[in-house]
Amino acid sequence: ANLKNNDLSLDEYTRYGRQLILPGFGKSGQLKLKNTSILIVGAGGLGAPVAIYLAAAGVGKLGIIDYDTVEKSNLQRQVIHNESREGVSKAQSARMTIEELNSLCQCVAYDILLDSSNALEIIEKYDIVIDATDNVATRYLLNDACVMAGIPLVSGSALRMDGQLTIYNYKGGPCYRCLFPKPPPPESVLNCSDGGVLGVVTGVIGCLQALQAIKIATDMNGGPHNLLIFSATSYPLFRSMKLRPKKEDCALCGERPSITELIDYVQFCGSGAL
Amino acid sequence: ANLKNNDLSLDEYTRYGRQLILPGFGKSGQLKLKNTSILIVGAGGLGAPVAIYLAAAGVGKLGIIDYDTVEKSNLQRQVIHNESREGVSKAQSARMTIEELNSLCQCVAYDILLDSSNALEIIEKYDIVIDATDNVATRYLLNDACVMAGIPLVSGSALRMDGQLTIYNYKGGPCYRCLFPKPPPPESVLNCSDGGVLGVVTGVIGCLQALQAIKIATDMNGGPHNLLIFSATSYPLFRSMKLRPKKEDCALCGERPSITELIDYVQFCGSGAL
Amino acid sequence: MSLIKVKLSFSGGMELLFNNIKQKHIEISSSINPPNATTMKDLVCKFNFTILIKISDNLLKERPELFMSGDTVRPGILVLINETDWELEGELEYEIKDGDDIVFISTLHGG
Amino acid sequence: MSLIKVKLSFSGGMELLFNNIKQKHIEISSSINPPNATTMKDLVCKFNFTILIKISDNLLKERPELFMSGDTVRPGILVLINETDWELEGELEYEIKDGDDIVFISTLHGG
Ligand SMILES: [Zn+2]
Ligand SMILES: [Zn+2]
Repeated sequence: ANLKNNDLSLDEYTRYGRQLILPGFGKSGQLKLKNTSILIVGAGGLGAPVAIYLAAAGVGKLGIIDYDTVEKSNLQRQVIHNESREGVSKAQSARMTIEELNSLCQCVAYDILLDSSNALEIIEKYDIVIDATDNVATRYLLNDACVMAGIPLVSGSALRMDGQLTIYNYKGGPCYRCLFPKPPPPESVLNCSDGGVLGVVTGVIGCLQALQAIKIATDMNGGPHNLLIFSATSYPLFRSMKLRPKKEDCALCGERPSITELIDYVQFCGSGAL
Repeated sequence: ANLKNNDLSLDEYTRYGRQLILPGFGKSGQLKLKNTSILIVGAGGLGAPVAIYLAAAGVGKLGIIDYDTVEKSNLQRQVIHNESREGVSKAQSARMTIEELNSLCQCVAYDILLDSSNALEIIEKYDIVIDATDNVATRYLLNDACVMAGIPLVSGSALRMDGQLTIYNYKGGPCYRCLFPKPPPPESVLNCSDGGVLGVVTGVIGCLQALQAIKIATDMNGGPHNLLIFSATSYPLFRSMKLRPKKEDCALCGERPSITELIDYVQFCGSGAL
Repeated sequence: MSLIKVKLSFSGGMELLFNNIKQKHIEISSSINPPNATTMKDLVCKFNFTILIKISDNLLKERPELFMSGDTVRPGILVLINETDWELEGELEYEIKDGDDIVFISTLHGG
Repeated sequence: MSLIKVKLSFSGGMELLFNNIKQKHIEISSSINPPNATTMKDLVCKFNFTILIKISDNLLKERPELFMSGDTVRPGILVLINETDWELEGELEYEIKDGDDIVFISTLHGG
């Protein structure tokens, strides 16, 4: 991000005081956040803490995409919504909470279904994309669009008692297709509606996605390319696994890419819910 | 907790559906949560996600203690509050957010300073206590009161880019005094106001405190007694360390305790801000 | 030829295929396919139908497509050897050593 | 007598005493105090004023009370050896082995 906003207001000095005195962050970190725009795809269990903590931290612009409306069964984990928002678009509900929390954050709600026809156009307006979605097809769509647009993708997922976190397409690391060139067989895939999820697992992973986005925005050291594995019922709770660098022969981010435009991801994955 | 509420309403079946279908949780787990009361001490950076996720999950009764009022500089991490709550008691503000999120949760706001004169009386009304405080003296107070009352204490802390998480006084594990019989020298102690903190670090640790409380409430396996260490700038982000069991010669929870009633913790720690 | 100890872990839903076992210490021959050293290929592609099927309590036998595809693991499963992507370790050619920590993890898609 | 490699980590604010170093691999004698094997006591109480002070760039020398108290570490510091509370490993009497991973962590109180 180019630092077009190169100073902080008095209001911002007060609000972000705890970060301004933080060694290794300070005013330069705060200015970088102010000049960063982040797109959050999904305003559900993962997207809720991501949006809340990124707005609180002082990210200048947040985009939030979700086509669903708030239902009672969401409130067990999608804590950016509340009982009064039942029936409201999730993207709009998320924007309302963000504006109450930090009116300095410019928040754009996209009440649309992201697909191959609109993904690139939207994504190109942002510096970082957060994958907080709930299905395989959208995960490939986001990955492909981020590689084409040259944008890092902070990917989180949660199911039952487990969670996973990876940054794709960042500093020579792999993209989603480097790790998973072929989609999984549809019968092996579960989402939260069918498999269930302990709400706070999405809280843990979503907070960590927000953290990784902040680290990218402020150029903090992220260590080696890695996959973080979380399991609420295991000891230790977390394990970090070193990942391969990007693959030379990746069909998307490799040296001779064969995928050069967005495709039909529902067909590619053999399963829908895009 | 004795299961005096031994069934779920239709509303609860809808709301907690994702947990009811969760293997290893299900209806029995949900009923245990409904019959558990949890006291959250501190409605700040840690207490915010703890209260939000425990209420969302369906904990029957939450107590929230805080004597502060909401200030703008809190909103960078204390995401249970918002701009309209500036000047409002933090305990009351937290209760308001909880009631909007889950009106089924009975939430009691304690707008008081917890000290040796009132701690035991309040704590004894709850099954689990969450330490989400910001100073050494209150940490010893809570530890001593929890041991005297026989209640597990889920302790979290966050400062700068680091966080720590431990469960004290649970299943033969240590109490805070087993690990730290003497308080640290006051000049070695920093709080978030002086040392700064990246907001989302409190989010990560607070979510994990909520998780541990849910695991205690539902008798999920917690592994060995341990300390979880988090550092936002290290690789790996998390490390788990096995801790000693409770010490036979602990002055508080040992076989011949010399501390049998609450003391003056400000004097004991040589530093205030209780 | 001797016995080597290996720790297997199953995560992200893989444990459902393995009788809900998340971790299992096993002992295997250092040369399943003499005179060659035991490799990941032996574990995943052949051994599969003895040790892994035994651990899975025959679930794998009934639905091998949830674990296998061709001569390697199915798409969507990541294999990690000593906390490192097996791609960096030689994948199927990796020679398993005493004390190795092998994780089979299924990627999650929920949110 | 030989050299052993040890990984030291400083966390929870301890790194501020050690020149902002979070991790450092050092080599020390297997018998600092011959003929006895090197123990944690050698590292913390005596060695302190050579290796640890060197790592700390003399910060420790100026304010030893932020690290030491009597002949052990000050209250509020936890020592962990190979991811385990040093209390379970013999504390000051623990004999340091090649490859040991020793963490000094200061407890945090913020929230
Ligand atoms: Zn790629
Ligand atoms: Zn004790």
